[in-house]
Formats: sequence, structure tokens, C-alpha cells
Amino acid sequence: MDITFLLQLIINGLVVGSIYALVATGFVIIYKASSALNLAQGEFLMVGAYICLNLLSKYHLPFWQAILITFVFSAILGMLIERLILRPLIGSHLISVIMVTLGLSSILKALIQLVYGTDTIPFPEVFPSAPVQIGPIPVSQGYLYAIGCVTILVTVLTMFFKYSKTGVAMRATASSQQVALTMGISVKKMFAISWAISAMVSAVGGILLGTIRGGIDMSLSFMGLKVLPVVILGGLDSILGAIVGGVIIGVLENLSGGYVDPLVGGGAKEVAPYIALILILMFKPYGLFGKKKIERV
Amino acid sequence: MRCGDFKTSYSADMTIFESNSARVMMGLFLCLLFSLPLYTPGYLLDIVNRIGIAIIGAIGLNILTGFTGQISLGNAAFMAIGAFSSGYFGTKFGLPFYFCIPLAGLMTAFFGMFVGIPSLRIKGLYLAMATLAAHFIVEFLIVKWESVTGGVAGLSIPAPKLGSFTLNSDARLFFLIFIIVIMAVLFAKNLFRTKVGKAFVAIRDQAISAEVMGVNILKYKLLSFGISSFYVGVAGALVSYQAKIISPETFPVTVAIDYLGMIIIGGLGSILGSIYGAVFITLLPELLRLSTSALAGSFPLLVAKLAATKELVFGLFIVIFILFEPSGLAARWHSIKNYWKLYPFSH
Amino acid sequence: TIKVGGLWDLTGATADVGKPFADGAQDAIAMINEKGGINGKKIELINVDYAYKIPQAAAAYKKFVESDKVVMINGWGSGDTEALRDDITKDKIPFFSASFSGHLTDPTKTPFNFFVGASYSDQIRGFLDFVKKNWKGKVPAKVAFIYPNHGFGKAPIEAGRQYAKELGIELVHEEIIPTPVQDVTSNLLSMQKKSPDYAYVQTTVAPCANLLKDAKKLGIKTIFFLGNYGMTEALPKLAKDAAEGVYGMATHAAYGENVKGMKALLDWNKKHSPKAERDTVYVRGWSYAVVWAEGLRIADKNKQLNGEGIKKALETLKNFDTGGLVPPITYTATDHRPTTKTTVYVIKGGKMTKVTDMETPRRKEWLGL
Amino acid sequence: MVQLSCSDIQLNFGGVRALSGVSFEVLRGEIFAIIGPNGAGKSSMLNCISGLYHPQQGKVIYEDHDVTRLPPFERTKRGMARSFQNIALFKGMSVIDNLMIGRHLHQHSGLISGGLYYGPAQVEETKHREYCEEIIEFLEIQSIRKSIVGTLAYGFQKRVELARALALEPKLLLLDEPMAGMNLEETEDMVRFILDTNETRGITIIMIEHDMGVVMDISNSVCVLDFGKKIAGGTPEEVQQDPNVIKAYLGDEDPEGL
Amino acid sequence: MLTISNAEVIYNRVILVLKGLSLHVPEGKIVALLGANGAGKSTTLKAISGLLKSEEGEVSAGSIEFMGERINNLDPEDIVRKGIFQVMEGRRVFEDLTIDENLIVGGHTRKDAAGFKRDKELVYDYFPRLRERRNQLSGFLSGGEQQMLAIGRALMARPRLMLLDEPSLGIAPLLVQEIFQLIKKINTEEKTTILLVEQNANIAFSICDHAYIMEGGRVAMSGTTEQMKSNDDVKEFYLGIGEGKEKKSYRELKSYKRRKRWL
Ligand SMILES: Nc1ncnc2c1ncn2[C@@H]1O[C@H](COP(=O)(O)OP(=O)(O)OP(=O)(O)O)[C@@H](O)[C@H]1O
Ligand SMILES: Nc1ncnc2c1ncn2[C@@H]1O[C@H](COP(=O)(O)OP(=O)(O)OP(=O)(O)O)[C@@H](O)[C@H]1O
Ligand SMILES: [Mg+2]
Ligand SMILES: [Mg+2]
Repeated sequence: MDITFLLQLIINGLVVGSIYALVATGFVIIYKASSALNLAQGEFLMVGAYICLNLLSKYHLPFWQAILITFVFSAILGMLIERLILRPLIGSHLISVIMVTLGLSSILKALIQLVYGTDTIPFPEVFPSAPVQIGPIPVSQGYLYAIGCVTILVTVLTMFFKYSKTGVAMRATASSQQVALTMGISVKKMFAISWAISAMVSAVGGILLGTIRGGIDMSLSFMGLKVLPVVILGGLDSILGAIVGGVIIGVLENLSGGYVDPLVGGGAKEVAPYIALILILMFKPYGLFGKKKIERV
Repeated sequence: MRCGDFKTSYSADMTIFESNSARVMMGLFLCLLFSLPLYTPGYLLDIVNRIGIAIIGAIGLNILTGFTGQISLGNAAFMAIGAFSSGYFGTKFGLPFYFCIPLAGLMTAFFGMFVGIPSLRIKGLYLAMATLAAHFIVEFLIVKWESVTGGVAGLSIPAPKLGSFTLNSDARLFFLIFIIVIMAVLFAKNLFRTKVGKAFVAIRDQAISAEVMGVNILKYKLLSFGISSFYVGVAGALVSYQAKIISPETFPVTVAIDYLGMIIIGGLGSILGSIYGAVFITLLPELLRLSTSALAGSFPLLVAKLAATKELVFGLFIVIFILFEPSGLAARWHSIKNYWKLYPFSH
Repeated sequence: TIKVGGLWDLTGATADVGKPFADGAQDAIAMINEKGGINGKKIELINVDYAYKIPQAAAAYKKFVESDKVVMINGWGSGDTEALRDDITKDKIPFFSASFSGHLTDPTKTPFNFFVGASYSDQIRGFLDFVKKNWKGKVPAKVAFIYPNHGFGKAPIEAGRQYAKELGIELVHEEIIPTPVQDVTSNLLSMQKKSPDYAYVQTTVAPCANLLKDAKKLGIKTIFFLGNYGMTEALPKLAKDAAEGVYGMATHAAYGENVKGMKALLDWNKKHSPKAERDTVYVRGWSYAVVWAEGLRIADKNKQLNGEGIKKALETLKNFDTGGLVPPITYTATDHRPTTKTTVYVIKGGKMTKVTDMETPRRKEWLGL
Repeated sequence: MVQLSCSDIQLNFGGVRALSGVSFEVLRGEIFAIIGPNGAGKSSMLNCISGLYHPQQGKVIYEDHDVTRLPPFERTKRGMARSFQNIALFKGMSVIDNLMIGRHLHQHSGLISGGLYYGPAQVEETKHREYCEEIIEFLEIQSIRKSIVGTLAYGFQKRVELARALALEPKLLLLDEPMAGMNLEETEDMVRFILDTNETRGITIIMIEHDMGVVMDISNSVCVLDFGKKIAGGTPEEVQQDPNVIKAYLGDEDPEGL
Repeated sequence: MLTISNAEVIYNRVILVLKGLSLHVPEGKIVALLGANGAGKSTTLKAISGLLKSEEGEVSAGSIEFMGERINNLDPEDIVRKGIFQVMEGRRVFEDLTIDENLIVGGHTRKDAAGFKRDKELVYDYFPRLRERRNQLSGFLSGGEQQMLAIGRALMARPRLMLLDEPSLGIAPLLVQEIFQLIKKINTEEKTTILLVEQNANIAFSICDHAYIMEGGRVAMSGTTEQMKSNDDVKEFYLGIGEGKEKKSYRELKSYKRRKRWL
């Protein structure tokens, strides 16, 4: 067996998984505050990338300024969406909330399209394009930044949800909105904060992906769908799970791409995450780290 | 004036139609419906046919998701299974459509029950994602299993034949589709008046106490997956006749999402809602397409913007509908009906 | 007026190339109409965006045929063209698609399907010929094919396999890549194990750019050749220096290229949309419209402005010249291969540079392959 | 005659010992009360009997069959029914539909005949509807027959819980705090229903209740749990005198005073 | 402190539940609200705390004033910030949160970190059972333990007016006494005004200053505890003291049926 090949696949899987983990974190944040799944997460990512692109190539801002402004925009976007769409739905059926996010994804896609068209637009190289050699394989620098972001995010978010008053209040809101109201928690505010944070995290993912790929277009939003198995695998309400899930799926994709694809003639790389997902759910129905839903009478 | 509830026997209290006038209205509606092919141009009839198919599929999904509470994103895959098995039986064994369609339903039901097995342990969004996973796995298998499915090239489906009579036009397919639609609606309506259907709803509302009421949860969940998939499989078979060529690309995951949209916009756990939702979600893109292409004729350079606008409007419609009708069109219909029934004493 | 259906993808999965193609075709028709139309009749192009969704394409098709009563249709992708194949034959509606699938060229099977340019199969054959001609190594050249697993991706592969064998070129690897843009490092690593000298990539420009970037990162030495939807002006912009030295098979002129027919495009755009960025896919759309408008003209002259008449008219085209936008087009009643000529380009200094013209023979057994 | 016997039931949740070695016997036709402080394991005990929890150790023998490992619906088939402490009705359904689900096991029309409806399924449906109406009448909830259960006041929901359990035509009825949240008058009504159920329908009743007045008045025997252990058992009078019970549960004051 | 005058509440725009209810809670007192099932007691509390909105209900007429300020149709979170805290019926704890976290959430509106910590210890002192399980998910607690947690959570908020919906529900007799003593203590020591919905009239009267009896969405009777205790109807129907001052056994009740309503 070719050890270098194996190592190359594993390391590449790890770094690619870091982006998955980052995007997955966005899902988890919203889930933790509202127990809803935001299926427009991929579009958040796309919007973030386009905003940053605009700032960089149209206004020629330095990268860090562009990022900060993108953050502000994303946060506003998140809060706006909460105000206009999520707030009226407080207390409605979970599926309705999910479906609304699907409608939202159409809207965001259409808006981007109206403004930027459907062409793939080149993304400026904000960090050096020279890949870095990790062991036997060169890795795009963008992925290294992703790993950095993910590490910081996990630590901060885990602490936030566990110890901060707001973090706990968010989880309380997810548990029962009505009771949260009687505690004096502003459910609206919790939603707004979580959507804002989630949109910002996604924007980071979008910017990183944009630089890694060199160009952005509508297909960026596909990342939302791509990351779903990651979120589920890790457990919907677990930040740690998002990371572990991202890494597992990243590595799995690469291994099956390297070893199974040649046997079956392609396609294994894309289904492998889903097969793994089903297998793992059989044994751990709430993902690897997800909390079991309490069903008691 | 009809006012209040004056039932004299329990069986009268349990009928589908509340009064004789409702029955007459329904009869009139059916006459109108079945005379459609007489005066509707083919391309419109094609849309009507697609609505019919969507109704069957949406009822199927609603049985599982709306009534039993098991969110499924596997509808497109189930449909594909129906379509390909019907196509396979039809082309490889030359079976006539009236065998192919039920067979497609059964195959899909079988597969649906298989997918449903983990539902005893996997719940809620996790189950939804498991069905999504099932979608991608099925897609993969369809692409790979070329000897049966024709791979990416797909299968070419001959028009269904009844003896020497070929159902090769939209009007003829219309009758096939809508007869099945009526059977599907009636069966579902009845189902939820009786034991099995009520057990489904019980599982959705309170699985634990349903179990204590003597409902075998696994059995009924599987049954729900089975019945739902049967419906969806039949819908898939009909799609194959309508599309004439089916390939993996005919059943992308967006189809599953559209179906979810139908039952939410129409009303979860409502047969009538499934119908409204199917009509709405099928018509909306057509209407938008028609209006954009009408505009595009006069402003060809605008067409790209219009295309994006179409998507925007679609998204807006979905959002607005859910915001203002969170419990679906069927619920709104009921409250309007009740309002008029008691008018002018509605408060 | 003459009604023609236009079935485009402006918002769907292939909108990145679907949009410029539609622009090109629409602009060409607008220009033709401005100049007086077809024998004095205006062409009315009925535009529909089907978002790359097959059921929507089918619905649009029905509307074209039954309610708009169009005489022909300009369509788009492989999937919908396949799905409509039988209806097209039955309804006798000439159908131009932007799918250059070789199997649409056999009139005994698909009598009403047309496209404009060398088929995907002839592109891959051109590539293999080029390799054969330029290969200096002692052992036979090693090639690999890279494509996604769908109709468009797979279209030229069988032809490529057969021709490589015939030429004695060793096909060492076929790599199937995932569809939406993703990291393809593992695919490239797999391919690298076979160390091919050349790799032919059959996909659209954005995934191509992505692939080239990953390849550059891995330091892969293989020379990449792209199909006609991969080699466009957008490539060097997206892939940046990773595009340097990459070859591609073009079926149409690049936008702004110094050919006779380009002037009309440049003039039109200067006047109507001076800011728009155009590319070879736009040229492609334009040349389509020019070709079928010619078919309409002949049919109209013959007083046969209906599906069959237009088909017949098109089949009389012999070396019809669009002014170099696309090599001369010929259709006959037994052969719908429009041309077998392709052009090899290479990216040099971020620009598409012409290398040489290729032409494969019109072999009988290749009809429909 | 012993109808139900639990022996040496042990139930752990991770580190929490909910029940340790509880044994008792319930005679056919009696009203058997389980009392004890909060968190003593009463509801857990009931869950073991009805099959929602499976004890790690010990046996539940019901009508001479070992049912310890059977799932809940199997036990229901054998004639057990129960109500829940934290109301577990089908909230979105009407009262009558809740009861009709109680008839689930007694209905035999299958999927196909149900889907066709007219014919045997309709006859059966009507028959069971009549049965439910009887229960509705018995419990005096006619006026809310068609109300959606989730919108009812707490006390009514408790009553519907009882109704639904009765719809099962049980032989053994397990009630978890049936009187909670009722005022004196309503408690009296509820007592009346329970006694009627017990006497005229001959249904054995196991009841958890914190209202000592009721427990002492109507139960035939009482079992007292504390910290998962059985600390006393016997007739109400015996239990009432037991110093352990007074200390752990009743308090020194006269329970009547509460 | 709290004055409700002529309040009407409608659910789903059609079901009229409160039909002109008036009620007054003086500062620093304990007021009890009694009444049959479905009389509208919980609805009254929800109307005060602003929770109706989330159940499709609204205060359609009349006014609710807290410290002289109209609070009808304010958002619940603002009402909590004004110092009104409701303990909902049926032990609504955050099942996915631990006991500790539940208490933290209870003090969500508080700013003083020190007092917060102290109060948490106080709650654990009151309910030692909760301390044992402080890091356990509250969904797994027994019914009574959840009720303790719900009351503990209210203590964390240090409200000015506490609305308690059936605090004795499912609580063992010994603990019921303790809880009511605790309520009294909160009232006297922390000066918290309390509006108490309770079915157990005996125990309610043991601590309250005023009592209202509701019937079909209206107040049927009201008065000081003494007045109420001495009313014959109250004695018979709420305290179970018959004519002969002798409490009947429940067993004897079954043979006859009676219903008396004031309205
Ligand atoms: N599913 C479970 N997981 C973990 N612990 C549990 C579970 N069910 C019960 N317990 C624990 O077991 C103990 C007994 O609970 P149970 O509900 O039986 O008490 P109970 O006697 O009914 O009390 P109450 O009178 O308050 O209802 C409690 O401490 C509770 O925390
Ligand atoms: N969300 C709702 N929708 C419709 N009706 C409701 C709703 N909530 C309560 N009701 C109705 O309002 C009336 C009063 O209910 P409420 O819960 O206030 O009674 P209560 O006095 O608290 O009774 P209990 O002592 O049983 O808790 C009941 O008849 C109930 O059916
Ligand atoms: Mg209990
Ligand atoms: Mg109440």
C-alpha cells in the first residue's frame, strides 16, 4: 500500500474538513438558539463572499477592513432576517421555520444574481497563493486560516454557550420559547444575536472559500447542502460535533475519492458522507455529540 | 341557513361532506374537472397533469410528514424509484401500465419501509437528514446501475397502452392521472377516519402515550412510510409516462424540497391542504415563467434580470405564505368557511 | 413574424455559460431584425428560462409547440435535449441545442436535432490527433480523461477511448470528478499515480479553473486540455497563473478575435451594451442564431416555413460561412455533423492564444458517436 | 387473588437509583395506592409496570405472565391502561379523537378496509364511537367532546386522560396523580368516577396520589416509597400510624388539615 | 400594586374566556385566586404576564395596571423587567438545561452578580434535593422536583410581584407545607407581593390576606381571608366542612351529585 498517498489523502481531508467545520458551526449556532435548521446557510456564506469581494475589488479596501465591514454587513443581514422573517414565526411549527429559510435562500440567491449576475467572478488573492507543504502534501494557505478560525471559534463559542448568561439564555430559548418569555428573556434578541453570529461565521467561510477557489459564483451556496451531513454527524447542537464531523467527512471524502472511486467509476466521494451519516445515526441517533431529546412522561 | 352542529347519528357525524349541498358542489366540480381536456390546450393540460401528479405525491408526503410527523427529504428519491421501477417493468418485461403503476407503488413502498426502519431510533431533523442521505444514495445507485436504469442517459418510456388504445396525448394521460388522483384522495380521506390513520396522528402528537394506548410504534411508522411511499411511487410512475424520458436528473433534491413546500403551504396534516399546496407550487413557477416570458418578448435585454426576479418572487411567495398562513391554506379555507357558516353571528 | 422558441438557462446550474450564450443568440436576432429580418419578416424569439430543470423545459416545449406555434427552437443543455428528443422527432420541430453531443449528429436517429460547431467527440479526437502529432517521447504518450458523471461530461468519452486505441495512445486513467465546484485534490492525486502526459478535461469553466488551481498546488506536470466549455476567456481570470500553459479545444472564435464576422458583434455591442464583457460563449450563441436564421431564410424562400421545410433548408447548407465565428457549416440529410474543425488554444500570459487548427475526417462509423 | 405482582424491582438511571428492591402485590378488584415524597420513584414504578421503563432487575408478573420485558403496547393488549402525571394527551386532536385512539386495540379493520371505509369499517367505526360516547357521558365531559384538547383547562385535561384510559377497556388501571390541580369539589367528582370505575366496571386501580384524604378514604391498600425503597405497606390505617411514613412523608401535622 | 379592571380575554378571536374580571392586589400582600377548572385562573395570570400572545389570545377590553402603569399587551420580557414574574402551571422547566442553568436563566434579568450567587445558594438551601442534582438535566427530574425548580427559578428573579400558578401541584404533603411557609417567608422577608392560584383552599387561606373566587371568567366572590373562611358556601365547597363541622369520607360522596354555582 502506498503510504504517502494515504497520508496525502488524510491530510488533505483534514484541511478541507476545516472549512466544513467552519460552515457547520454556523448551523449549530442557530440551532442552539432556536432548534431550527437554517437551510439558507449556504447563501449566507455566498452573500458574505460577494460583499467582501465588492469591498476588495471595487473599493480597494485593505483586506482586514473589508473583513470587518463584511462582518458588520453580515450581522445586519442576520438581524434583518430575524426581524422580518423569524420573529413573526416565533412559536410556529419547526417545519415552517425550515421552509421559510428555504424561501429565504431563493431570495438571497436571486438578489445576488440581480446584482452580480451568474458569471464566476474572480476573487482577489488576499493571502499568498503559494501553497504550504504539510508532510507529503502541499496545502492552500486558505485552509490554514480556516483551521485557525475554527480553533478560535470553538473555544469561544463553547465557553459562550456554557458559561455566559446570554449563551445559557439562548439555549433556554431553544428549549421552550414560551417559558423563556416568562423568564424575561427577549426571544427576539436571542434570535437576532444567533443569526447575526451565524451570518458572520458563514461570511468567514465564504471569504476563505473564495480565495481558495479564486472565483465565486452561485455554486458557492451549494456549500450549505454539502455541510448538512457534517452537522448531523456531529450532532445538531454540538459545536465540538461540528468540528469533529467536519474533519471526519473531509477525510472520508478524500479516502473514498482515492480508494473507492477508481473501483466504482466515480461518485463515491459524494455519497460517502451520506452513507457514513446513516451508519453513524444507526448507532448514535443524535449524532456523535448531539444531546438526546428528552422524551419523558 | 346552515348553522351549528345538528347531527343525529354518529355515522352522520363522521362523514366527509358536511351536507348534501357540499356533495352536490363536489359533483359539479368533478364534472368540470373531467371536462377540462375538451377545451384546454395541450400545454395547459400538461400543467394540469403535473398538478395531478403533484397532488398524489403531496398527499403521500403529507401522510408521512404531516400526519405521522416524520419529516422526509427523500421524496424525490422515492419518486425516482417509482419511476424507474415502472419504467423497468414496462420496458424490460413489457408489462402494461395498469400493472406497472401498482408495482411501482409496491416497490417504492417496500423501499420506503426499509428507509423507515431506523425511524424508531432516529427522530426529527436527524431523520430528515437520514432521508436526505437516502436520496443521495439512491441517486448514486441509479447512476451506477446502468443495466436497469440506463445510468445517466436514463430510460425512454413508451406511452402506456390500454389494449390498442395508446395514452399518448396529454388529454388521455389526464384521465389516467386524475382517476388515480381521485382514488388517492378518497383512500387518504378514509384512512384518517379510521384506526390506522388515527394511530399515525397519535404517533405524531405523543409517541409515548400512543404506545401506551396500544399502538405498535414501529409497525405503524413503517406502515406510514409504506403508504406514503406507495403514493409517491405511483406519482413517480406517472411522471415517467408524462416525461417520456427519465434520468437521474429528472429527480433532483429540489423536487423533494418542492414537495415539502407543498404540504407546508397547503397545510401539514391536511388532505385538502396537500391539494392546495400541489396546485400552488406547481402553478407558481409556470405563472412566473409565463409572465416573465411575456415581458421578455418586449424587452429581450431585460430577460436575465427577469429570470432572477422570478426566483426572487418565488422565494418571497414562499416566505410570505408561511408568515401569513403558518398553518396552511387549508386552515384559512376552514376559517373562511366557518365564518360564513355562522355569518352574521360569527362572534 | 417568424416565431422561434428560445429555451435558455439563465438562473440554473449552468447559468455561468447559459447566460452569455443566450445573450449572443438574442443579440444576433435583434441585429438581424434591425437589418430587416428574414426576407422582410421579423424573427420573434420567445425566451424562456427553464433554470436547467427538465420538467420546466418540457412544459416550455409544449407551450412553444402547441400555443406559440413556433417553427423551430433554440435549446440548451444535454439533459433537456435528451428528454425532448422523441417529442422533437414526432412534432418535427428543428431543435438547436448547445449540447455538442456526437450522438445528435445521426439523422436516422435524431433527424431534427442540430448544433453549430464540432461535436464533443470531434474535439476529443482533435486533442488526440494533436497529442499524436506533437508527442516526442520514446514510449507512447499517456493520456487521462477527466469528466463529471453526467450526460455532458460523458458525451465524448467513448469516442475518445476508441480513437486513443486506434492511434496507439495509452489511456492510463479516467477520473470522475464531483459536479459542483469542490476540492478535487484527491481526484488529482489518484490521477497522478498514473502520471499521464496529457489530461483532457470535459467540464465547464468554473470547475476547470478549480481543478487547475489544485493541480498547480500539487505541482502536477501533466499538460491539461480543456473542452470547448472549459476554454473560455474567463479561465485565466479565475485560475490566474494556474491557467498558464493550459490548452483547450475551441469550436468558435474568441470574442474580439480578428475574423471577418467579428465586426458585427463588436459594432453591435459598442452601440448597445458597451460595458458588457463578452466571451467566446457569446460568440457561440451569436453564431447559432446566424446559422439557423440562414436556414429560416432558405425555407422562407422555398415557401416552406415549417419544421420540415426548415430541416430541409438546413440540410442544403454547404460550407456556410459565418465570417469565421465558427468553421464553415455543412448539414446533409444523412449527416448532421456541422463541421469537424476545431482550434487549439493555449493560455499564454493570461490570454487565449491560437496554436493550430485541427480537423478530423468525417468517417462514416463516427456518425452518431 | 393476585393480579399484579412486582418483585424486587431495581431501576437505575446512570448513577441515580430510582428504585431499589421494591416488591408488592395488587389484588384483583382493589384500589391500590402508591404514596411517597417527591422523587421517591412512584412514577418510575408505574412506568415499570406499564412498560415505559425496563427495570435492571426484578420481575413484573401480570395475570400469571412475566411481562417484565414486554413493550408497552403488548401490556396494553393484555389489559393495562394508564394516565400520566405530566399530561400526555394528543394535544392537537379533539377529545373524541383522543378516546377513539383509545379504542385502537379493539378495532380490527385493517388498512385496506379502512381506506375503502364504506362497509365493515364504517360499521365498526360507528360502534366504537358509541362506546366512546358512553365514557364521555360517564365522565360528564359532553360539553367539551369536540374541543381541541390542548386548549382545555388543566383539570379537564386530567379528566380526559382518565376517559382515554377507560376507552381501552382495561382490567388494570394505573393513575398517576389523577386529582392534582383540582379543587375540593372536583376532587370529589374524580373520586366518584374512580370508585364507580372500580366498583361497577370491576377494574383494578393502582393510583399515585398526594391527596392523603383521598388515599386514606378510598384505597384498600397502600405502598409507601421513599428514596426508591419501600418503607411501609398495608391498609391505609396501618400506614398512617407508621412512624417512618409520618417522618418521611406525612409530617407531624394532621393530614386532614391539608 | 396590581389592578385589573373589567378585563376581557379572547382566544383565537372567538373564545371569550375572561368576561369582565376585576381584581386588586395590594402591595406586600398575598392574594389567592380560587375557582373551578376552566374558570380562567391561569388565563388571568397569563393576561398579567403578557403570555397570551403566544397562545393566540389577547386582552380585548379592560385594563391591567401595575404600579399605576398600564401593562396590557406589553411584551412578556418587558413585564418581567418591571418586576412581575410568573411560575407557570404544570412545571415548565427547561428540560434540556441542567438545574443550575435553569436557575441562571431564572435570574436572567438581574444585574447584581453577588446577590445572584447568594440567591442560588439560598434556593439550594430551600431545596436540598436540587443541590444534589445541580448538574443533571432537569428533564429527568421527578414531577415534584421540577415544581421545586420552577419555584426556585422564580426566587432567582427577585420579582416585586410573583404570580404562582398552583405551586402545590404534585407536591407531597410535607413539602407543600414547607413551600407555603417559604412563600410566606418570601412575602414577609423579601417584601414580595404574591398572587397565588391554588386549588387547595385550606392551605391557601393559611397564608393569604385576600382571596378571590372565580367562576366562569368573572369574580364570584372576594374578601379578606377571615371573611372567606366564615362564608358557608366557601366552607362547604372549598374547605370541605359540612353543616355538622364534620368532614365526610370520600367514599360516601359517590352516591349523590351536586353542583352549586354562584353565577
Ligand atoms: N428517565 C430518567 N432519567 C434519569 N432520571 C430519572 C428518570 N426518570 C426518573 N428519574 C429520577 O428518578 C427519581 C424518581 O422519579 P419519579 O418520577 O419516579 O418520582 P416520583 O416519586 O414520581 O415523584 P413525584 O411525586 O415528584 O412525581 C427522580 O429523582 C428522578 O430524577
Ligand atoms: N389557548 C387557548 N385557546 C382556546 N381556549 C383556551 C386556551 N387556553 C385556555 N382556554 C380556555 O379558557 C378557559 C379557562 O382556562 P384556564 O386554563 O384559564 O382555566 P383555569 O381556571 O386555570 O383551570 P385549571 O384549574 O383547570 O387550571 C377554559 O375553558 C379553556 O378551555
Ligand atoms: Mg411522579
Ligand atoms: Mg389553570
